[in-house]
Amino acid sequence: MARAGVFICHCGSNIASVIDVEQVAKSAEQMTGVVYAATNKYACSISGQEMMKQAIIDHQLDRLVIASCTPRMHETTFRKMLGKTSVNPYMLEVANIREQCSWVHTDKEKATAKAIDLVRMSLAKVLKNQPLFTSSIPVCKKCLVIGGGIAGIQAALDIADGGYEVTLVEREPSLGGKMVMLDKTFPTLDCSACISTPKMAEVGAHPRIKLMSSCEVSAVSGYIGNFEVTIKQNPRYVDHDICTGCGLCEEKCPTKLKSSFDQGLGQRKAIYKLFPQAVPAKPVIDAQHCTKLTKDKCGVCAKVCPLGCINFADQESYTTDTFGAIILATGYQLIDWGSHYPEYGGGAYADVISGLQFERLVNASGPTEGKIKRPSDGAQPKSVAIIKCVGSRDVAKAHGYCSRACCMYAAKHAHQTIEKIAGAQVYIFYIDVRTPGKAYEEFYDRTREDGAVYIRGRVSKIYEENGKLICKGEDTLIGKQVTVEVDLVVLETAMEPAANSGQTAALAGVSADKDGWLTEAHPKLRPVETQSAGVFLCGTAQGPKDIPDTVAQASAAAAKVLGLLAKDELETSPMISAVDTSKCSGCRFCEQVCPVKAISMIDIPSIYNGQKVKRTVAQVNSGLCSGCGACSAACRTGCIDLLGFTNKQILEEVDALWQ
Amino acid sequence: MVGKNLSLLPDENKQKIESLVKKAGAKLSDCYQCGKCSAGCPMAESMDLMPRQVLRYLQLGLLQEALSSQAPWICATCQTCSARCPHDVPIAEIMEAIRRQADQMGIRPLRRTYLFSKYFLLPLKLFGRNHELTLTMFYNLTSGKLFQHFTYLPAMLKSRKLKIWPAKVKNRLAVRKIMENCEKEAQNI
Amino acid sequence: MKYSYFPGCSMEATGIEYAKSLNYVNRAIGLDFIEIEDWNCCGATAGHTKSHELGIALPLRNLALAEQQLPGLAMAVPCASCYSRMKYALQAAHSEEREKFSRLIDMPVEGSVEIVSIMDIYSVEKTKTAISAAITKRLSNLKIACYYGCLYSRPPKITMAHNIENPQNMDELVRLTGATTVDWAYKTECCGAGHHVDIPQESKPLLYRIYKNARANGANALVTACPMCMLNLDMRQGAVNKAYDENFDLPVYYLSEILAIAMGATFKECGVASHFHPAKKLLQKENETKEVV
Amino acid sequence: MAITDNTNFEPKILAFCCNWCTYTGADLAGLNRMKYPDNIRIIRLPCSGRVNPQFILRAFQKGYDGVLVCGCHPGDCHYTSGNYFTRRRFLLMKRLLEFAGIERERFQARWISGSEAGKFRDTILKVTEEIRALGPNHRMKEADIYD
Repeated sequence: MARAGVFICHCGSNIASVIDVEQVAKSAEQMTGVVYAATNKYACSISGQEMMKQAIIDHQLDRLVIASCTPRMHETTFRKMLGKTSVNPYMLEVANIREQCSWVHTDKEKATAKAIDLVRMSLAKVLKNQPLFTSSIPVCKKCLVIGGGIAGIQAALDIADGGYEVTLVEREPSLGGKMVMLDKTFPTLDCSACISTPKMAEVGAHPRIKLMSSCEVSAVSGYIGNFEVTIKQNPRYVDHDICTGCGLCEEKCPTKLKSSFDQGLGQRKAIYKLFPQAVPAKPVIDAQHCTKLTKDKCGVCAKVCPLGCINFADQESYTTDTFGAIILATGYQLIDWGSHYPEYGGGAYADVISGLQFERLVNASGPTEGKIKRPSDGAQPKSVAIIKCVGSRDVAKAHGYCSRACCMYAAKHAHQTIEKIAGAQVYIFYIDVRTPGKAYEEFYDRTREDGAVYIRGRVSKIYEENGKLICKGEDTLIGKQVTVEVDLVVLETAMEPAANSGQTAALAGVSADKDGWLTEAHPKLRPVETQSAGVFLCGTAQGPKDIPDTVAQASAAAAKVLGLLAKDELETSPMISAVDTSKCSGCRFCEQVCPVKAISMIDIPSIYNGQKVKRTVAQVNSGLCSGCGACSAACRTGCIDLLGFTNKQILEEVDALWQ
Repeated sequence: MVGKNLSLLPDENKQKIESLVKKAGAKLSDCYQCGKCSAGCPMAESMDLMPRQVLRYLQLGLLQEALSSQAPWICATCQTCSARCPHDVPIAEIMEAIRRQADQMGIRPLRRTYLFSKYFLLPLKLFGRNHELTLTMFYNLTSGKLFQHFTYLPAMLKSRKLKIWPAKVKNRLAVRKIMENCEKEAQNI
Repeated sequence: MKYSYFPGCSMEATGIEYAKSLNYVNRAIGLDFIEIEDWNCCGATAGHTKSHELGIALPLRNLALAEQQLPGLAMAVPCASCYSRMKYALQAAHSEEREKFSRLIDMPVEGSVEIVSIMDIYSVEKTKTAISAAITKRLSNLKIACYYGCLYSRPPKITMAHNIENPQNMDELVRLTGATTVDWAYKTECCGAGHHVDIPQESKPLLYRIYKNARANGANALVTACPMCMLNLDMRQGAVNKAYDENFDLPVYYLSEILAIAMGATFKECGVASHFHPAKKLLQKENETKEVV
Repeated sequence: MAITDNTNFEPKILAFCCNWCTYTGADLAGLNRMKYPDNIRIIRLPCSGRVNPQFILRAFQKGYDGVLVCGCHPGDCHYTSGNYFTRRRFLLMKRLLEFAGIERERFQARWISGSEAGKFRDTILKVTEEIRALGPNHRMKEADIYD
């Protein structure tokens, strides 16, 4: 037989002035299962707790109902108290007779009656409670950072500097991401490479950072504190353990290709470093274009390599490691505007280029050594049109969202053109100019002062006629069609999530929104956490943003990870789902509704008609389950239940009113 | 009061605009006035209002201004605006809806365009098919452009590009009936 | 191959060369166009300007007739305007408005007819091969700017066209004749259509810009597959030249004329003889030099 | 049929509230000393998605006159998607109950956030009045059926 104790808190006069607490205690005493009922001035106070502890001993109580303030206030306090007694901390229910009774009702009689009802309901529930036990999981003090752009670099450095091991996985052969491709950064115009390459070198040399370039994450299992991650090393065909990065192979390689780093405007070899300051500063072979690998001809690199690093038989390999936390910093890519905008020539005009191509053109270490030249004929453009929102704010053709950084870098491009080309005429077609950042509006002011002509209107069509690119627009401020004939057109194209970022995130149980940006746990209050405990995100993987915001978010994610790794163990809530495998039919419905992918299916041996068979049933990963109970409500056989809120407990609560 | 007082617009404006826009299958709030429609419009040079401005008047509730604009009548229904609009606003359909609404209310800001459309349907009603000579005759007579296209006449007649006698549909009554049915139906809505 | 055929009013009048040359090509490659009996005008722009109902009902009657007379055949529509109206009608027949329109035209209609343009028909792989086989002359001196106009492309929700800014199917057909096609920017820009009658001054710039871009990209002739575009581009070239003090010399051909000529048709057989802008000279040059076996 | 006077009838209403939004909103109503009728009894659940249709049926069977399901606003669910399931399940349940002759006012769903104390109070006021006007639930109350 259950031996429940009921305690009614006065909460000074907060409860007792409206509710006749003695009456409640008297009624409670009559209820089935109750062996002791009493009131208490302040149940949460030390003396209040001592009184309850003593009652547990005196009356051999095995469960408690405490009628007091909201359980959101002191349920934890009371559980802690029970931890020091013979009663299991989860053999407790709190009846909310303050916030939801004495504070909202004035009629004493009715409020007292309601308080009695609430106690009865809590009692009915507690009679069905089962002892539950928290467990703890050890935390592996290592973090995995996925993505080696400025976000990943910053996060990795912060965590490593904080004293923990970091593995940084980058798909490309070098760190750096997009930032290192840029020329100057707004609004201060400091050199992008000059401020990002030292950080890259720091990552490369950091004793606590393991850099894995040309690598991808291929599988993630486990949960917070203990993620098992499989990382695929794509073949480099160069043994980086031996290679000194002397560059002889690259020099002698006869195959010239368009450089992806230079956005197709410059050239590289089939064995190459992504760019001169690459980290690691060692080359890889482009397997798709190397003639040795495709046609078994050449092999010059292997002949000239003084250390014999070249290995044409290199294969992809897999390693598995354990991490306590994961940061997703998978970044962005630019929209393939040509396939979306045939009215802008669809990529057929060489001198209609993207903003990133312009960055390479204007970059001193770029293919033109910083001289702005037309890709078609190498001539210096005297007039340039800059078109914003190409692929952004365009629901019909591309993306509905604003890419956020373009207004500023469009102004920067205008400024750089005017600075580098004397007498250059620059037109900027815009819909709105958005400059919400420190010193941003001032930069826009300065660009207009420089002489850039801002035209408010989206360009309808770009075409070539007699060697000029013609942009047809409307100046919506005067309400007239306008046309500009220019030598170069720069399209400030939309950011979109990096290819496969959604798949990578899904491996870690993180979802993406309709545009593919990874979803944070709460847009305001948990901006770098995700629904998957222990998985964090930062940078443009989460949404379009500029460098300052990216770096700030990266450090924020690092701070969260440091907080997690500082713990030796994590306590897990026992109020999670449990499966009664004898009733489970393996319908997988629970698996589909689970928001944190905590449910998976396993085959268990079973006997059917005297035959040994295998049966598929659900199992719950206790490290992942967040205790929402969606599975339980969805379960057709009623075999999966939420501990602490079982069907039985709730039904008893429902029934209690009429007992 | 200076300028258009938007607070004092009659309520019926809003309802009329709503029904007009709904017929065109459009949502006015979709338009964020980027001007791409007007930028690519082949006829915009000749318009008193840019197509974008016509939409703006509707957004503000200034129905009369939109209805009395020549722009919808100058629109060639080439659909370039609708095809390139970043928010899928069917601008050409809105122009058409304005044209119909104005026509019903007897507002004809561009008489010649109205007449051409009107007399285009005349041979249709008579013969079930188009007949350029009938159309030209009526149009020239009413528009005051009596001798327009006269220079082309001899060559066209010779090469049989113009026919003196119209081609006729056998079941002309069916076509006429359709035209009458449609007129009734359009008025009912 | 058989198609039901909706010629449209122009084919008996201003587009007579189109009809002639189509006929020639179809005979040469064994295509059978069966005219829908007692078809009526689609109403063109004036129809849908009057009312949505009229704009759909007029073409829909023809759709219903085709379903009755020639079930199962796709409907060949050679005029861009008629093509557009038929597609609109077809869409209405597939919508919840079907019953209403069935009542308005007093005929049952299913919407079971596929609407195809001449370019669609000729681009069918088998037909294309037949065209190639029937071509006996190479028109390799022609540098053609293919002019598609508005209504084969737009609105894409109606036409279901994939490439509305820079379509290629007419270019591919023209290149079968050995002619080169130029990349140019005005393939689908509007010619002004009927506005050349009511507001001619306002419509001339449209033609001017088309000629200008075609010439700037090295074209020496235009090809179109729409009788309205043809009438404007051909008949009004002189007037545009006069208004702009220009000397555009861009003969305009129907797609079917170019194909017919390459198949050996005489000017009279295909209609090239009766163009407003002189169109024979350019072709004569070709014919003399480029016979192929 | 006689017109019954329900002015003295005090309905019993059961509300299932999610811990993160509506229960918090109800607590805030208390903190702000807002007043609402005492006809409501709240059962706290982690998420509105935890509400098993069986709970609702049982409540009507036991004689509650109305049942309210409350959760976070769509898109704000603490567990990302729980209230979307609630919404779908609610619509289905509502039709089933209407089919069984339960008036639509007796079974309602509301999205009330942790900061919407006023909305919580207003909801309780409105729902209580609506159900008071309907009178007691006889149709599904087992005690009445078996009498």
